[in-house]
Amino acid sequence: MNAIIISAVWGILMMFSGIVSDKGPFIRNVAVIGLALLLVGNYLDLIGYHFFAIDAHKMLFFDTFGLLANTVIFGSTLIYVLLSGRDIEKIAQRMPVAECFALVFFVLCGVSLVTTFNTLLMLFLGIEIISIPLYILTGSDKRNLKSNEASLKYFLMGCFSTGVMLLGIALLYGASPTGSFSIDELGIGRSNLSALYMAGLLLLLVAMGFKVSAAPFHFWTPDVYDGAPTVFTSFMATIVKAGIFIGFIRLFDETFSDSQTKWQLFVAIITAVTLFIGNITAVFQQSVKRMLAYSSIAQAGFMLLALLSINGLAREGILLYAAAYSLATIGIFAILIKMKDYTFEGFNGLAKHHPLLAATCTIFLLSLAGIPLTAGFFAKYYMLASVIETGHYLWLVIFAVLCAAVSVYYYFRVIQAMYFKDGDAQVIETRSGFKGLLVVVAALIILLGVFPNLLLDKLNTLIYTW
Amino acid sequence: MIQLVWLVPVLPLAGFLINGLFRNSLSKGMTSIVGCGVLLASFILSLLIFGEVRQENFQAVTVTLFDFISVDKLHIPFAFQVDQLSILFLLIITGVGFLIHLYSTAYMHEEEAPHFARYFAYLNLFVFSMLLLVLGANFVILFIGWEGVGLCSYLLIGYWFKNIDYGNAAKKAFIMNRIGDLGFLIAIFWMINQFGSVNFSEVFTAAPGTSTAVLTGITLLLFVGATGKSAQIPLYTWLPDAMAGPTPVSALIHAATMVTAGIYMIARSNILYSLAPLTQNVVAIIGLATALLAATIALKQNDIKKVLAYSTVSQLGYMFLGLGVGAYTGAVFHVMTHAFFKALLFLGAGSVIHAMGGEQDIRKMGGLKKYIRTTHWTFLIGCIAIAGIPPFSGFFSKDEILAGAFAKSPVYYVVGVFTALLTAFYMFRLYATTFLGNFRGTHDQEHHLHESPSAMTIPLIVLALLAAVAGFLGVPEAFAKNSHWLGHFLEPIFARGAVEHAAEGGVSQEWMLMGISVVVALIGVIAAWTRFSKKPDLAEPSGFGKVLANKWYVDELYNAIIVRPLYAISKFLNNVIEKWVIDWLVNGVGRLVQYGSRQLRLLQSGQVGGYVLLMVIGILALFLVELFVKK
Amino acid sequence: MPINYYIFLSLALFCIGVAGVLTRRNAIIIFMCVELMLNAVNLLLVAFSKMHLHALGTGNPQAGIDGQLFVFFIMVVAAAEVSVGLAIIVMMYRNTHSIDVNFLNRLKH
Amino acid sequence: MIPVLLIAIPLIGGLAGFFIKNDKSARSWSLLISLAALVISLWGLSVGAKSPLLHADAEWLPGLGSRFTVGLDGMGQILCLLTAIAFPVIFIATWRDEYRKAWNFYALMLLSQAGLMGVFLAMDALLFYFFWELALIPVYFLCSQWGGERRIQATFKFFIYTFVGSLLMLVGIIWLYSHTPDHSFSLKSFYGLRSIVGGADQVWMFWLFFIAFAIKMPIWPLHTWQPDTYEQSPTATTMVLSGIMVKMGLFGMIRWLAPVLPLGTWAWGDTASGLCITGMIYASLVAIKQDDLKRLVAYSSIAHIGLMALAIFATTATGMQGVMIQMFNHGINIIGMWIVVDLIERQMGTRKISELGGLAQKAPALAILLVIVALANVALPLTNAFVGEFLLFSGVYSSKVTQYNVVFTVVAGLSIILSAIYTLNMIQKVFFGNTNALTEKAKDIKFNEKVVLAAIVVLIVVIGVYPKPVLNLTKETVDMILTKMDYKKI
Amino acid sequence: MGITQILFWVLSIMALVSAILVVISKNPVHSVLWLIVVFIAISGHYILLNAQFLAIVNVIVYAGAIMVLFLFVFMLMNLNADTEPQKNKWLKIAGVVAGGSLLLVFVAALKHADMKNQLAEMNKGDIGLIHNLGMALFQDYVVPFEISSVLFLSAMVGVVVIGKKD
Repeated sequence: MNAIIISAVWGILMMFSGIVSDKGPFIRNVAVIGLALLLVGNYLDLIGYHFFAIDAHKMLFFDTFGLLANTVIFGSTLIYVLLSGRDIEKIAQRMPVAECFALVFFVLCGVSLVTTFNTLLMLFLGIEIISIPLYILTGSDKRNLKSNEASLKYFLMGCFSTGVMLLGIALLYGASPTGSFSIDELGIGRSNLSALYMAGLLLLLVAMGFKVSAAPFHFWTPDVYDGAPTVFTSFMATIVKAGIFIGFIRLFDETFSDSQTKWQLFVAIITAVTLFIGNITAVFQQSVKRMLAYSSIAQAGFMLLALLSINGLAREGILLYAAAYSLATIGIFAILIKMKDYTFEGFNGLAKHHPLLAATCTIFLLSLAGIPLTAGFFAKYYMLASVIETGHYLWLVIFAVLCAAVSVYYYFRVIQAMYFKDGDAQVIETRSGFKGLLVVVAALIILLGVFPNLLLDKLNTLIYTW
Repeated sequence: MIQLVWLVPVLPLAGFLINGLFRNSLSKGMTSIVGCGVLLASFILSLLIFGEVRQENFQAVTVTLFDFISVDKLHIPFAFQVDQLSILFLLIITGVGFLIHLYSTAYMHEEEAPHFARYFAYLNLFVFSMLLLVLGANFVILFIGWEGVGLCSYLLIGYWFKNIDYGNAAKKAFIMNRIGDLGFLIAIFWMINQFGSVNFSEVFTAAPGTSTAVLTGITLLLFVGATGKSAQIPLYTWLPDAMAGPTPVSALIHAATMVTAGIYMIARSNILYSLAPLTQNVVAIIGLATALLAATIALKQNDIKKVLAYSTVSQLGYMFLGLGVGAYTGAVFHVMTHAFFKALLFLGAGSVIHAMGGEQDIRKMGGLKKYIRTTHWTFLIGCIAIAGIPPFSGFFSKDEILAGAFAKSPVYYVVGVFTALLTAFYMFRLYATTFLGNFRGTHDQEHHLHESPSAMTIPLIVLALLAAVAGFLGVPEAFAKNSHWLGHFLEPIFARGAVEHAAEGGVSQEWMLMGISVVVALIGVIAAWTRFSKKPDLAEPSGFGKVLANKWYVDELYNAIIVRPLYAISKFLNNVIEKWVIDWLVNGVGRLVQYGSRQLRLLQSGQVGGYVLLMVIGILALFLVELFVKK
Repeated sequence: MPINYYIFLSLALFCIGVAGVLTRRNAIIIFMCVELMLNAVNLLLVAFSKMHLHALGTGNPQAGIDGQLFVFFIMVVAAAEVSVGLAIIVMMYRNTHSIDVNFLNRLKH
Repeated sequence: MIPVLLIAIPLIGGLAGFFIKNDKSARSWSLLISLAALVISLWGLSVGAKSPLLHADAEWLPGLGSRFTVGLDGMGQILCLLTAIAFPVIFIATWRDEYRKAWNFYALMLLSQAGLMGVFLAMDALLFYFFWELALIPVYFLCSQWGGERRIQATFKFFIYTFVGSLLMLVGIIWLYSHTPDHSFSLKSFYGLRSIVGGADQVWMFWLFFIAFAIKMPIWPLHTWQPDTYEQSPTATTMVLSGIMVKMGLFGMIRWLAPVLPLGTWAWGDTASGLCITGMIYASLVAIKQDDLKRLVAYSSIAHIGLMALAIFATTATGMQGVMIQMFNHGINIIGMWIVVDLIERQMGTRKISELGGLAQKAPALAILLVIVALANVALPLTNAFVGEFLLFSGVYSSKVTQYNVVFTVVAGLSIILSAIYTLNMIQKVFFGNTNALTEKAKDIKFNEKVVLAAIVVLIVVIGVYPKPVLNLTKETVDMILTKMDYKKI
Repeated sequence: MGITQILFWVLSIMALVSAILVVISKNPVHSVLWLIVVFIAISGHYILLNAQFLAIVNVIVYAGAIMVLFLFVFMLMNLNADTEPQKNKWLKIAGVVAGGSLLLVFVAALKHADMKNQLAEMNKGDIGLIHNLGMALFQDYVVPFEISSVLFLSAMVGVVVIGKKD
């Protein structure tokens, strides 16, 4: 509860901070404080100390899984703001920075709803609270046609998926024996499903799949990520996606786990398609930004493996994955924003002029590719392990690793450009603080890559008690 | 004393190391002293050991140095075996070896010091390996020496490495030997699999208990090895080319010692062979065929060394015939005598070439006997010996083999005798064309003609003596009881294996055989003498002669059916399979991904309508799966 | 009234909405079709809520109320979406004097 | 204790190396580090097989059932020794090679050494996989940073190729792990699986692992990355690749495949052997036609590796011992070959056999040393390779698990002849004959190179004459592996 | 067949027909008007189902506010039939087919729904009354209610950010 309320309140605060002063640094600091507060509040929640005694009538359920997810998400948001916060001003002149931050906080509010919802209503509200600000942020570069286009596309398709989702919810409601939206009541004793229930389930799968950009519902992703201001692309691709994924897992874990065998096949299909399309299409991209958009699809495919096999490993894994993926992607985008030219050629010879940027970027890419010694490896490891644990779908696992091998192709294209190709990569000014932070993030990734248990031991203890 | 036998090979090794490592600092004098000294030392050592071995009821001694390979059940000690057979070869190798080293000091004198040293280093290394070969107490050590000598012959044939042809000859020698060695190796593996050991003692004791089929297989494979090393059909073609090396090398390696390794190996494992009659026949036939083939070729060769080379092949054929018919003593006897007279002949040839300033074509010689007397006389003795005219050594040994052959089957005998005829003929053709008649060389060659220095002539003389008298070591029983000293000496080796046919047919028959062979030899000699002493055939050979001159076109045949196809295949694999099949497939996967990427991204049409449509289709698909597939 | 009627009615409306989204190019019309879809869902929800009432009403007079409340929230969200959506469309119209979604093809592949 | 040092010294040394921004001192530093590693591994040899110093075990990922377990058994000893010897040798031999930003080069080299050591020491599957990749990454950077003009594509192909393999292996590892009763990655529990995992599954798993190892070795037809990579990489890296890295595949098969999945290994042994043999003959034949020294050596290496792999499937003590010793020998010999190639290339500026000739006149010492190394390459007696190949062949011949053992031996035996052909061709074309314009100005080798090559030659001969110590070293491992591989005892 | 049934059928047909007209009518303004008709028909259904509150809200919010907003925008851009862009006929067909088959599939999936003989309570049961809804809304549903305020806030802010002149 702390997180939801603080984020909402701080969102409003941010709105007014714009009135107090429109100096970028000031606003940023307010935001940073807010995020720090969020982290603290969420942590207090985690250790069972709640600021507000509000009876949510079982519409929200604050379990460790959700709260840990929050921690990961807020943490990466904090890093995100520190790394790329000041680039928000640069999107356009007279950019309403304060409002943007406000929207970011509202999104966080939505995310923390999605991670702890207990009825479909809350899920719905959460998703909407996430989506609506995102439509805006995508279009925040008003004079830029690409930005507009992205925003409108995102909006139209988002609404459509909302419609699909609602239909699903409605059907589930109809199927629910007690006439309630609460996921614990929906779940009970669903070994064999009524047609209504199954239909609702599938529609929900589709709608959520759309939000996490799972193929074939991913088509908005490349365009939107490409069109949106890079700062917000980074935000969407990492924090939001991770948050919604947590919700996705939570939904299927809580509601449909009894009938897992019935829907596993569908998830498997979607996963396979997602992995395939995401990885293959990324290969041919010429712009790193767009490549990252596709890679985010590919990564989503990997996360879907956790959905396929909902078990202890999957729960741990998805959190680790969220953390690893968010950190790495935020880092890369932070560097990408600094680049003058977003194409692969734009990275040529970066290592010569900015060795540090190149080195950190390499580590992020390696992590995304899932090379050992980086967090990305264990993230992928958990996904694979969780599926193998189920004992079925070995073909999917092998397919997944082959796709991972393909992914190496396009990630390493960047590395090649930076190290082995000659050229003068143009970079706009970078402060030492920025670089320092990059190094910290990289170190964090390596650390998680060698000792993932720093994050996971907690989960082991907590999740299995949950 | 016998325990010191390891010194015999180690000394030449030391010589090799000294000459090899300090080749740049040593003077020629020093080099020759080291080179010859070690040989002399080990020769003396061998003599001392021989003194112990020749005592009555001497039992074979095995000297184990260390454990070479020992893996679970398989134990291969690095051990030497001293017995009558090995000591005999020891003497031949070190003795003849020493003489040839001595000879070389003069013959190679034009070389600059480093190369001179390199030469002697190789030579010493060769002797080392050869000694290893004959001393080894098991097949693996034997094999080590076996390949060692192969290497040395490779190095020495290619000694003048600037000349590509010599290099090719060396390569040919090595590779053909390799082919044989493969057979040898497989035989060894088979033995390991069969007897669990490669030690002579254990293998031979276990042999009688094993099935003939297995033994036949093993012995045949061993024989494949022998054909490679001892230049028998089909692997003989390398030996004539090997004449590219310096003449003393030809004398030592390609006449006296190395090429007899095959005979040694088979004689050594005579027990196995006696148990595999099929193999014996194969050996005999191959040997006979080789003897005949080589002899015919030798008829039409004009390169003095080539003639000797083919005669060597032919003589080796004789030895295999002997082995095949079970006349092991005869074979070994012939090895010894052959070592003497063939070394003699080669060195003589060397001396001739030396005198002629490098000229090797006998058509450009003639009438040399008045210029180089010593060489001439010694060479003549050699010819007589090889022609098999009593009482020179060749007669006794060859006769013993022929006797054995006759006992086995008259056919063998007839062919053998015919070959003897040819041998006598071409040897004296050579002699006559070279030494008789009048000089056909250029003018300055005639001026240049001179007798070789004593360092060369002394070995000639010594060898000539040996070639003349060595035969008396094995006087047939027909003359006097127990006159066959060698036979008695080698009895412990061959007692169980060999069957001495000589005595069987009765004395009279043996006299007759001898008579025949002598007559035949004389016919050949006289025919050649009369024909070539006055007017040697300088005409280009024609008709059948051409075929012989071109060695039955065997080399061309091999080229056509083995070498060229091999290169063709390798070219095909390299240019086609590798590039256009395997690698193409590998890269094809990459290209496929690229292509797929290019096509898939067209889905991303940029049209919202299209996207929604695809989404709807996706939903439809899921429901259809739900409706139909899952049922 | 058998619930099936309502189900099929609202499904029909929903699919008409979908068809509209697929067939039109005018951003606003597309958006309107989406609204149509939402309303179809609303109708379905209300119908279900009454169904639940009919099924469980004896035990619990409040049964099925959640459905109607959900509809209420859907309307709320719809309203919000409309405001944002129209804002975006207008912005779009400002830059390119068109609301034809087919012109949204700078971003592709 | 010792294993940890073996990994830690190059690792730390390497990381430190990145910050020595000076070519010369970086070079000396790396040499120093590698020598230190050598000392440690010698110490490891000296302490005796039972010593507790040879094992180390620490908590790593309790949640995953993976521990940081490293240990030196016979096989580990021999391969670590090889690694430890190889690196100083490489550093000295390439002392005169110039690299841009050399400190990065040397640092990466040391990192790859750390990875290799780890691979040979790891007693925990996950750890093994970790080091497996850790060894790969630096090599990737080395090759594509300092390699030839086609380096980027070549090394990238190599990287993806091996990466695919190792990912498949990862799947296999996880699958096996999920079947261990105690959910642990430890070697012990994996060895326990042989009786737990059924035949059908073992077959699947076998291929997952085998492909990974086969790519690394490489075994025909998965070899095409190798010649390109060897050709394009800087020679120092090529030495690491061919001298040590290819052993990772063999090592993996011996430690992680054959004993863990004996049924699978047995079921597909003949097929795999067939591949190995095809590879041997194929590679030997292709080698005959190579004009580039590096490619020639690459193909010959494929042939030799094929033989070793073949012997593994033969499942005999002799064969296995042969593999053990031959892994070491092959490492030494091929590094020797590369050194010569490097010398020639640095002097002549070309590797084309057709452009060379008559070097023996100009560089006799080089010629002699090369001839010896080359002869070792064709397994002439009294060189180390003879011992190895003798054992390998006799192992294959006396194999009890296949009825084709004789065929295998004979066909594989042909490669002996072929190897003689291409090796002698090379020697003759490069060193014999007359000098040409290019080779006229050739000079003989310098002191350091002489020292290194001499050292290698000494190793070659010593092991060739007295291989006993090496054989004894690996005896226990071999017996252990063979008992585990005995599929009848399940 | 009682009055309820008749009304049901009338309203249903009205809704469907006008929905189709929304989709097919060339002039956007007409579409808006037809959409309003659809909403009214749906509100009628609500009343049949005795959900007065929703019916009212539906008329006020949707048919009233939202549709007016739409109309307003249309006027602002003065769009009419001849400026209306048309998809090419194949895409239209594809769209119709897709929508139709979607309906088909849904029906196929749901026609065997196990509760197909369940009844929806008509014109009785008072859960739809403002009083009850209000109670529920401000007791059980207070949290989502507050949350939705956040939603509105963000929407507001968004609109401001987007719409603000710069």
